[in-house]
Amino acid sequence: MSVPLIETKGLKKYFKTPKGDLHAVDDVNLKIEKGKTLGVVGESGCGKSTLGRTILRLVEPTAGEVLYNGKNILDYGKKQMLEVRKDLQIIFQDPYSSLNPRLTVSEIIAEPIKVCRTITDKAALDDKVYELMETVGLAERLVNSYPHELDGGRRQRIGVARALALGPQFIVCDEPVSALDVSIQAQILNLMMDLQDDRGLTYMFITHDLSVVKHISQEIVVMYLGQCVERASSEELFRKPLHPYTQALLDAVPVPNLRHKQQLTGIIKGEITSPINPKPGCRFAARCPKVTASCTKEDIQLREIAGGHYVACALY
Amino acid sequence: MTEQQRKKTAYKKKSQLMSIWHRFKKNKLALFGLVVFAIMLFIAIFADFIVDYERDAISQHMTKRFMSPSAEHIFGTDGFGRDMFARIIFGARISIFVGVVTIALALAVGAVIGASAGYYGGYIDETLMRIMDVFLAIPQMILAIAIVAALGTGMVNILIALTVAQVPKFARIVRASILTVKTQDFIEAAKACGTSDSRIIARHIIPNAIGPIVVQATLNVATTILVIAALSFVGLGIQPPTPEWGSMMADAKSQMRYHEYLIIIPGLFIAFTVMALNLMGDGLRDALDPRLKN
Amino acid sequence: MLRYIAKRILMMIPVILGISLIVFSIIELSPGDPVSLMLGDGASAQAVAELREQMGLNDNFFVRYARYIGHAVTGDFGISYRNKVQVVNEIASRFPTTLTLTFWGVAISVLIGIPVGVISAIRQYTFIDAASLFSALILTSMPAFWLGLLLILLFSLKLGLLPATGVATMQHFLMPSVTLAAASMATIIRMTRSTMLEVIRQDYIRTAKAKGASAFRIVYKHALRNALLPVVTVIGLNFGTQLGGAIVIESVFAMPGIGTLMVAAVRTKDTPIVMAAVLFVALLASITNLIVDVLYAYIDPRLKSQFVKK
Amino acid sequence: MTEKLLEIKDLSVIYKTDEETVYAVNDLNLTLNKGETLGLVGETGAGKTTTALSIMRLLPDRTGRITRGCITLGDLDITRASEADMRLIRGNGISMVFQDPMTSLNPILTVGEQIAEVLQLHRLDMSPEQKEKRVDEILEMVGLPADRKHEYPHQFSGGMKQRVVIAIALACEPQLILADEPTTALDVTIQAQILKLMKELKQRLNTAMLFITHDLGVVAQICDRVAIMYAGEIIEIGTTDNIFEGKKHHPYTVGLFGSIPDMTKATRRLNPIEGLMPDPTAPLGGCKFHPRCPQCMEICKTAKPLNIIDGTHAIGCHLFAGGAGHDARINLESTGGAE
Repeated sequence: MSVPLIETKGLKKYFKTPKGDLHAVDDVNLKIEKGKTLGVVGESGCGKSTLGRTILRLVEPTAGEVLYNGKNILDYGKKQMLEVRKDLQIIFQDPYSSLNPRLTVSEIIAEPIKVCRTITDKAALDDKVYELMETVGLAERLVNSYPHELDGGRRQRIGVARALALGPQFIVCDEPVSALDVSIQAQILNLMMDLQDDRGLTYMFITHDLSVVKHISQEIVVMYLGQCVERASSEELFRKPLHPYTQALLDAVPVPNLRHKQQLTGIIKGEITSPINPKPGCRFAARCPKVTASCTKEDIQLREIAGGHYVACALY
Repeated sequence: MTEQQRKKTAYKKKSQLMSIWHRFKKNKLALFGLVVFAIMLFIAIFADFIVDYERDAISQHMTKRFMSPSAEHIFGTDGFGRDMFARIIFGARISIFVGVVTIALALAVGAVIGASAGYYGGYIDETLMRIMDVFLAIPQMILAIAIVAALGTGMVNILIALTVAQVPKFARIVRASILTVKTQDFIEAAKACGTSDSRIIARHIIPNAIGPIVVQATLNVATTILVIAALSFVGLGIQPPTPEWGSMMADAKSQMRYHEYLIIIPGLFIAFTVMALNLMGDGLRDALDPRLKN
Repeated sequence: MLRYIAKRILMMIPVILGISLIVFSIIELSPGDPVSLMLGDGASAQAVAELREQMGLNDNFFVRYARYIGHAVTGDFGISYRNKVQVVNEIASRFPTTLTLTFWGVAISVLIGIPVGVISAIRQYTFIDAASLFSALILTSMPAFWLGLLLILLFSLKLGLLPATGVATMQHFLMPSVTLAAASMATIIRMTRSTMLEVIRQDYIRTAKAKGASAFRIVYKHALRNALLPVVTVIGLNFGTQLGGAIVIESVFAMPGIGTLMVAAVRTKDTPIVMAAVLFVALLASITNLIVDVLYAYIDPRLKSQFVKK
Repeated sequence: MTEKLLEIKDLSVIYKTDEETVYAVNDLNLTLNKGETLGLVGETGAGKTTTALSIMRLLPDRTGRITRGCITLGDLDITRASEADMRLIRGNGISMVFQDPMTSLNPILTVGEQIAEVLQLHRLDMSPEQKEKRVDEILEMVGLPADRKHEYPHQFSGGMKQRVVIAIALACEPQLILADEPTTALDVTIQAQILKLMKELKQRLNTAMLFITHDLGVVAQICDRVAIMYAGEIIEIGTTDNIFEGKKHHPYTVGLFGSIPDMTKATRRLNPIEGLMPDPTAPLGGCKFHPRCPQCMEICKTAKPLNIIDGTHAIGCHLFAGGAGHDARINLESTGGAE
């Protein structure tokens, strides 16, 4: 078996709060093959954003390993890390706060190149900026505009261009389309998929939107309160969701199709709680319709049920 | 020049300073403030070319005491026969100089403290901010008086006293603006491509945090001018015979029943200078604030 | 709630110690020698040395600081160099004047500042709004002592309506209080106006409108309390500034308060008085801030629920 | 038999500031029948919220203005009613549920007080005890325990806050609820809870609802009829069946559906509409969609398209001009739920 491009082993990130440790990411294991997209879904507060940031070492993990091409980047020193940063990039959700309002479009796109000095010649840098702008579909007349002069869709294109500037292998996409209107969202999704086809990019696509995640990813991880509760190929997960939380999530998605009109029956009660000092056992137990006594006794590990289909549930 | 560069120059870059200036210009009151302050600054800088310091502002002329404003002495003369106009314009030099220098120094020191606290956070932040809190608990005027009590009066001591009293405020302001910027995603984006701390501070944080700090600095020059005048008025600031607006009023207080102009004219100059700075500060805030509105 | 108050009081102790340390250090820097000040220039070297020993001036800085604090907690702030009275008595006799002045200053600024600010906000862009903003601008730009002098000029010297100096009756306090109130009134007007404008734009105000509430009800029931919360903090913080202002204003109106005492003490290098006065004022400002904070926690349910257990 | 409740005729709304004039709603026609749920769908800036605020007469004081048209609720002409009359309508005849439950409750009043306020304003005949009882009742109706009425909004989660907002809206059993993206700020599982709640309550109280959303999935779940808005106009309206199952559609509607990834089948590329919304400050002649329309014809650039009726279905597009054969000026109002 080939070495996955990205792999995490027992990755944990706890934040200290006055009320105790917040288990934002709790023992997450995942693998992403080169050229593929891993979707990470979950509701707000499930730790999916922190997971993405921890993998990139924008947040230092509490424990665990992050392997890039089989090597643990958490062991890397400053210099090695700088080198590997060129390969690992991120696209943010909020197209407003992710762009420095004092820089022009070309300055924003050129910034990573200047920092890493991959191109030092001024003219070549300009050429590169134009090339990137063309790649993401930004008209060249916008080169000296400021982000606040542009709409959300164009701003997100700048964010994509910036992420591409260093020619990365892997991009964490943190809800890149959630702030956009559907028609613009579709334009950006198409762009990202085209880029993946052209450049063999690997994505970790974080979102709360199940229809988007199904569309774009080959494999999906479902997260609940910092833990991965189910992991399967996209097709398998939607065809045969195993974890009661995944089932509830899928039931809750409103489908724009009358024939699939849900009866709003399989709705789970209650709301997500906070992952501060969680009790042992399944974190979904409090809301789970199929809860049993064994669910709250001890932590339930993610186990492979069928080929490539993992679930953390006492029922299986 | 490559073709690309030519293209780039074709789409002209709009300077952000220019667009701020355009918005500032629209605010007539702020523009008025700027003009008034510019005039005061001009007078303060070129005072020596307008009147002679020794002859007009310092030397006593007992034959010319309490002369009401006239063509010869447009603001009249004081109890020692000195020309009020000359003393007023040299007073402008002191007030504006001390005000601006104090704030510049306080800003510089406060910025270092506030920036370290805000950027590094944690233990450094906690320690520095607790110390600043203690300083802030002492009312500014009282702290200044205490320092004057220790060092004695005189311009340099006043400058030190006022600067020390202002540092905590600026440390806080700088820290707060840095914290606001620090949480934005573009800082994270910069970190993601390995940008160094110093570059993040210089290129991403400072340009975005500077606006509110400049506004506060402007407004604080105004309050500092008021404090200098007040300290001098109670006799703990600039000492006579050096012409200073506040001490001029203290001198004239006993004769104000018969010579109101000795009180009214210096007061008006303080009020106008301070108002000009306030208007400028407000105008600047409006020009910078609307989140770079579309 | 009691626990919160207790916690806040405990948190004040290091602040007060910090203040005293700062003030003590500043005073230590002062070049004048207290002994020669007390004995006059003609004292013999032996007398000076004896007094130094007696006053403990030969001990190191921290020993002296600790001793000072030790005495201070028992109410002993030393003896004035000039008129040889207990400092604490001197402060106590001057204190009521300053407190009365500051109280009225705060009261006037709040009682006028808040309503004007509110009206200004709900009548935004009208003549009333412009007028109140303009007055606020004028008031913040005027030196307080100048305003005091102008009031004396008009009401005492020209019209003969009010006494220019002294503290004998309430009338004596009228002009000083108004003078003291002016600048912070302007701050309160601007602050109230801007928070009010901000609150009016909030979603919950729209919810209230959608319920069919009248404009008046929306202002007094929904907007006002929310808008006043930040203003309360500003009033608390302003109290220190007001105390500082009181010092200058006491000089203008020749009132025997802490301010005039302090100014005179600085001029005559009467260090024990200066130290005690600074400590006193800083302490007062801190206590006021504490009271405001507790009050705030009481009015704001978001804070309150953190401390009150049902 | 259906009965008209709300009728909007030729409504135009502008926002005027010193710098520019935004044409937010342009000649909008709409009818809402008693007890029916009409979905108003469109992207940001389509004029959905403006329409709702116009019905409530809550447009921003200084800038927003209705320039043309009328809105009638029963016999009352809302555009001409006095402010005092409007106050009686708001919260009583028409209620509104807002998008962000985090900010739409007053942080310093208990939720009980906030629900009781509507009763104090509109149920003058009720005794204080009756009001208290009604508050308990309504809280339980929206699925919250009555004893939580003494708590403040910050003690509730987002979904629970939205339940409180719905409780406020329903307290006086209004004839019409305007729900402005009530579930957009919520997580999917909570969204499903709230949608279910709204659907049940609406049926129980027989309230009509104008449901504003950008999510076609939500529309499919709870709406009887759907109106699609683009640049301040309704470009297509029909029953949910017409919109989701019908053969003919406005090109914008086609693009909107093409933009959503379909969960039921695998697609590699989406078919979005290219381009952006037109600048609302510069009114555009002809069909508002023509610069982005893949099937744009000459006539589209100059003439405003007609509204072609096909039973319950109307489309504002020249493509269907020759279609079903009808007179030039057709109102949308007669298209309401004829089945």
